[in-house]
Amino acid sequence: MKRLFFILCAFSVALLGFGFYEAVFVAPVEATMGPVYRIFYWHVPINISAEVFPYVNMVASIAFLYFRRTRVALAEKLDALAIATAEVTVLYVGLGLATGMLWGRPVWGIWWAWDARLTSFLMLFLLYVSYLLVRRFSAGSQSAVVAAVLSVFAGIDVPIVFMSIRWWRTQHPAPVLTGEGSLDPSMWPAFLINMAAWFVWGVVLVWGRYAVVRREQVATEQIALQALEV
Amino acid sequence: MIYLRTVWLHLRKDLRLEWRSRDAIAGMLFFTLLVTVVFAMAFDPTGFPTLARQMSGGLLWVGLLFAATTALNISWERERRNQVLDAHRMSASPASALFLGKALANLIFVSVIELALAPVFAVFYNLHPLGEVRWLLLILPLGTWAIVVNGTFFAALGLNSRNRELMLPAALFPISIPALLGVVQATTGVITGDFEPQLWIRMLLGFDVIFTTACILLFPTVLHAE
Amino acid sequence: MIYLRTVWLHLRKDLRLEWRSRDAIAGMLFFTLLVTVVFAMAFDPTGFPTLARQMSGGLLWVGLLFAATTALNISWERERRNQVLDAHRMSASPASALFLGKALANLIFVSVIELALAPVFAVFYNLHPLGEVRWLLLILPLGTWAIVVNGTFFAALGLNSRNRELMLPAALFPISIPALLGVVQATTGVITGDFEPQLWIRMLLGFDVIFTTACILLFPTVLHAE
Amino acid sequence: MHPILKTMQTAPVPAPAVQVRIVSKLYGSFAALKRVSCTFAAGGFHVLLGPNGAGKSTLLRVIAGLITPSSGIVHLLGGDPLQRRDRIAYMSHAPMLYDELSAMENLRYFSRLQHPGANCDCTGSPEMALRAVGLDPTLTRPVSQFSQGMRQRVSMARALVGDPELLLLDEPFSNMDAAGARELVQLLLDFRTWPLAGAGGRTVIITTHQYELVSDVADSVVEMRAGSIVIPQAAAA
Amino acid sequence: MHPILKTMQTAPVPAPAVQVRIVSKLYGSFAALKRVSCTFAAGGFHVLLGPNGAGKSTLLRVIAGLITPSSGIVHLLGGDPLQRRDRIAYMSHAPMLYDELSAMENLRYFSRLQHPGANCDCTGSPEMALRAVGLDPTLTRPVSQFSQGMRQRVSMARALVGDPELLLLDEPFSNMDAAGARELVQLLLDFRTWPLAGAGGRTVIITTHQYELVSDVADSVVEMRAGSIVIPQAAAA
Ligand code: HEM
Ligand SMILES: Nc1ncnc2c1ncn2[C@@H]1O[C@H](COP(=O)(O)OP(=O)(O)OP(=O)(O)O)[C@@H](O)[C@H]1O
Ligand SMILES: Nc1ncnc2c1ncn2[C@@H]1O[C@H](COP(=O)(O)OP(=O)(O)OP(=O)(O)O)[C@@H](O)[C@H]1O
Ligand SMILES: [Mg+2]
Ligand SMILES: [Mg+2]
Repeated sequence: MKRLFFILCAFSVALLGFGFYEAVFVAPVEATMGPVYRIFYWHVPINISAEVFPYVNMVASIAFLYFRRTRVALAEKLDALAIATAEVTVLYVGLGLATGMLWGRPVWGIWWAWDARLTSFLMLFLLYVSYLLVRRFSAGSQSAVVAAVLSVFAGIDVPIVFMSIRWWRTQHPAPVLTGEGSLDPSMWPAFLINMAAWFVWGVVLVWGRYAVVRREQVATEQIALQALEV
Repeated sequence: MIYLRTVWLHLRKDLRLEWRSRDAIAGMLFFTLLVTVVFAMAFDPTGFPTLARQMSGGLLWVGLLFAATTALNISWERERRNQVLDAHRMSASPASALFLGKALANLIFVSVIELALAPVFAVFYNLHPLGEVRWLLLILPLGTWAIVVNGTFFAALGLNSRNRELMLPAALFPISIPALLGVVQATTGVITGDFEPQLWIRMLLGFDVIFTTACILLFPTVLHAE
Repeated sequence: MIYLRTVWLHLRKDLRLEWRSRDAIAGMLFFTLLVTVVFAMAFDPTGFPTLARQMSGGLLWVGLLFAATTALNISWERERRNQVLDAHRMSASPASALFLGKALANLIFVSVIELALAPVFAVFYNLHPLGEVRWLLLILPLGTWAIVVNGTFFAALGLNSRNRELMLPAALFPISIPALLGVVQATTGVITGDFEPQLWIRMLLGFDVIFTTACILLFPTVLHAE
Repeated sequence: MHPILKTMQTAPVPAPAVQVRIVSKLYGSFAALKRVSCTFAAGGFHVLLGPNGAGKSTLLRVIAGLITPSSGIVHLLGGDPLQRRDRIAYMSHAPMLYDELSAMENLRYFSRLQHPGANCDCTGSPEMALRAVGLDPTLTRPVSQFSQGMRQRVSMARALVGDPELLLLDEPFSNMDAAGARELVQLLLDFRTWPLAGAGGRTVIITTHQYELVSDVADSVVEMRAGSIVIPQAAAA
Repeated sequence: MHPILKTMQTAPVPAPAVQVRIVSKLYGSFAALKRVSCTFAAGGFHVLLGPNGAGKSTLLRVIAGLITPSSGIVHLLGGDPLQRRDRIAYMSHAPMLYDELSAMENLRYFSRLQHPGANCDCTGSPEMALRAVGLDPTLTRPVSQFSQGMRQRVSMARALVGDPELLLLDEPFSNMDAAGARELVQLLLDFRTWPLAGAGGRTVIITTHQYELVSDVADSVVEMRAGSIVIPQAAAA
């Protein structure tokens, strides 16, 4: 297991590097925006990944709520997975916001606009920050349950983020990956490599955090056993 | 039937408690009045009628959201004092009835505030809505319910946590943003007459249905989370 | 000297309590972020930059007022729980020291919020103040103190149920309005550059002095009012 | 099922009302309950003793289902505590009453809550419960204006009004006057013999620091110390 | 002043610590205290008895200056209760502690509050007070996580730490274990003999429903019923 983890880790770093090379040196310059557009190769992969991890989090949370009384050991693992995915979600959504703002400043002239896509995405960020806050605020064994409940609500936001550019006219560009007027074929390789790279890196992060959280849980149990012996 | 009777039991209790102390209503009234007047003075709406029209929807709902937050905290604080909440956790009647009763009570409180505020608002902002006013009869209750149902739920989430008062807005605001957006836009549509509010109303309706269901389903878990 | 030491004792206790309910800082920061977002959502400031400039003074202070209200409620609720207030009423040290300590603690909390809020506010509202920004260094503390000193006092009025009628909006409302108006106008003056804020600052200063004195003199009466 | 087994089950030997099996409760690294096992027979009057901080309240709350134990199982009236909510009542240190309502209003609310389906003719019972604990049902003062002992009596009435099969009382006499406490012990003894639909009979578990009040009437005594049960000594559990 | 009068005042005849003169307290039309008159001698251990709702807590709060009587006068240590705040301490049903602070932090705060001018070397006494009531001063848990009885002990320590001349205790033993209660009675007896700057000596007034705990040591007993004092019977006040 550990071996596999490090292999995957190395693989994702290599992919990230390769993706960087492809995006900066290989991919063609875009017609209207010039070189600034290259942020695209990070912005879109990061943001698509940022919409996947919340779902993992939500599924783990629902399963946790379901099993928490009947299968305690499994529930603990699910909870660890929920923590890991929530943290990675905050990281990815944060990066997505940052890349978006960095892109928006030269292209739109402002850092921020209150359109449906940006707002709903900011909401996703806030929801997961509040998820982490709630975990710290609430006491003891209850925090996991409360956070899991919150995660279900956060999950409802993800489809809104996804559909926002289809439902509303936004400042943010309309879909380019699907439908007509889509991406030039020469841009696909760089995009796909970056997509894979960022996704795998996210998986590695989740895995790593999961292992750490599990270790903490086991350590707490150990302390508990000692407390009972005294 | 029995379920409804239990809801009514909780609702009546909450109304009676509020009637005895009048905490929540007084606090809300104060706050919303303050917001209305401060904005009116800060910004001179009679001088700029178009701008006033554009922003008054937002003002109204942000004021109500804050006011509702206060009311929600008070309404759960009552259950916490003397640990009455333990009695509810021990009781055999369905937990969601407690939730519904409280949400309905809060709906009534916030509606009272709205009714009291509406004339003040119209006068201070010198408002003559240019759209179809009767849509407001749909928008106000739907928007209020959206705020209240989520608020009641998330205030309950924080019941056992350390800084409760902060947790309510921390969890509530991000979630209610779509509803808030919908209701503000719909209201603005009615007041300015620039666009039809139907789309937003439909969105609001969807939001209400989804979140009410989710809250009712999840409330027992929240209440019994140790 | 002894008086100051007592004030410091109370202040330190309040800070420690706040610190104990750990993560308070994180919670507050997040909370203010949310307030800003909710306001921005409701008004779309990037769409209407002039309007945004005109409104932002009011928005800022209403947001702070709301944050302060929450902080004040929390801070007195702590004294009420377990009837610690009785201990204060029994204690030999001057009652006004308790008041000052608490008001200072709240001043610190709200100031921390302001510092965190300022940059976020500027980005989200796309603000470039057109007036003399350095005036803000005077306006912010004066306005914050005005809100906090009155808020602490009036929140204390509501502590005993017997006095609650006094806390009704009718009483509290006219008192806080001038301060809020002054600070909103001064801030708007700085942001829009339309007029000089000095007049409003002088008014604010007068208000602060008068009300601080009045609150300190009257607080013992409030505390010992059965 | 084998017919002999069946006979044994239906025999009137009282099944235990509460079974606590190797229950532990940890707060951080502090163990409030350490592998506690005990059984309370149905129809009995059981007393839980122990010095301050021994874990009596914690055990009672675990039995009531208000605290989920860190490990171990509680069986209650032959099932899961969470499924038996309508048949148990719990009275804690805190009165669990709404300050602004009068005693009758509080009781009426809680009795309706416990029996949502009941018709209105059951509303006689809050009055009876109040009289039983020695209070005047016509008092319209809100309970926040009651004296400490009166509030505790109302709280006791709240526990009784649900007509429970299992009654968990956490220091019910702590603020009551001596005469009142004796009357209430008598009331609890009577309570156990009230008619009951199910078999087994009503069970009372109380914690108290005034053992002399209940020493004559207790069917069993459990003594705790630092999170463990010291009397009766565990055989080989 | 006439020299003879002066001699009489400085004579070691204990002046009364508390004098209550025809005090009534009305809540609306309900009289919680009805023309109560009584005197508590300085240096004594006085016990206030009576059934629930008799008005004991009300009387104690009137003496403490927390309730202004509707009519009548209270004299305390030879003056107005409001002027004597630094010399009296009161412990009520509620613990009067900050939930989030540990026991030591609570005590340190309240002792500083009571003696704002004192130097820092008095900080030894919170530890002593905690030890005296049988708690470990090194516990860092916030008091909200203490058991009911432990909280009551901290509350008692809070009352003692101000080094008061007059100690008013409202049912201090209600949630304490029997052994602890006996120890605390002993502590209170010792407390009365602590050295004191002023004359007269330290006075303790307590209410309790466990008379057997204090029957041997009480210097005087006052019994109340329905807002009036029934023992000792008023001569012709
Ligand atoms: C703070 C500002 C921004 C945020 C928060 C943001 C957020 C997002 C998100 C969440 C996606 C997810 C895509 C999906 O659901 O499939 C996305 C995609 C995309 N973004 Fe942005 N964005 C921002 C700024 C920009 C700017 C300035 C541009 C370019 C002018 C841009 C261009 C795109 C494009 C082309 C896509 C791919 C759309 C698709 O085909 O799905 N974004 N953005
Ligand atoms: N939430 C909590 N967090 C940490 N420790 C706790 C918590 N609740 C209780 N404890 C600890 O558990 C121990 C047992 O508490 P419990 O209330 O059960 O005692 P008890 O036997 O009821 O005492 P008492 O007679 O004083 O009421 C105490 O040491 C207490 O400090
Ligand atoms: N704020 C109030 N408003 C109205 N009535 C009150 C108020 N406070 C106390 N009372 C009433 O005064 C009477 C005496 O109350 P008090 O608390 O003094 O009794 P007590 O002797 O201490 O009783 P216990 O032994 O139960 O503590 C009670 O009948 C009570 O209901
Ligand atoms: Mg206990
Ligand atoms: Mg009393």
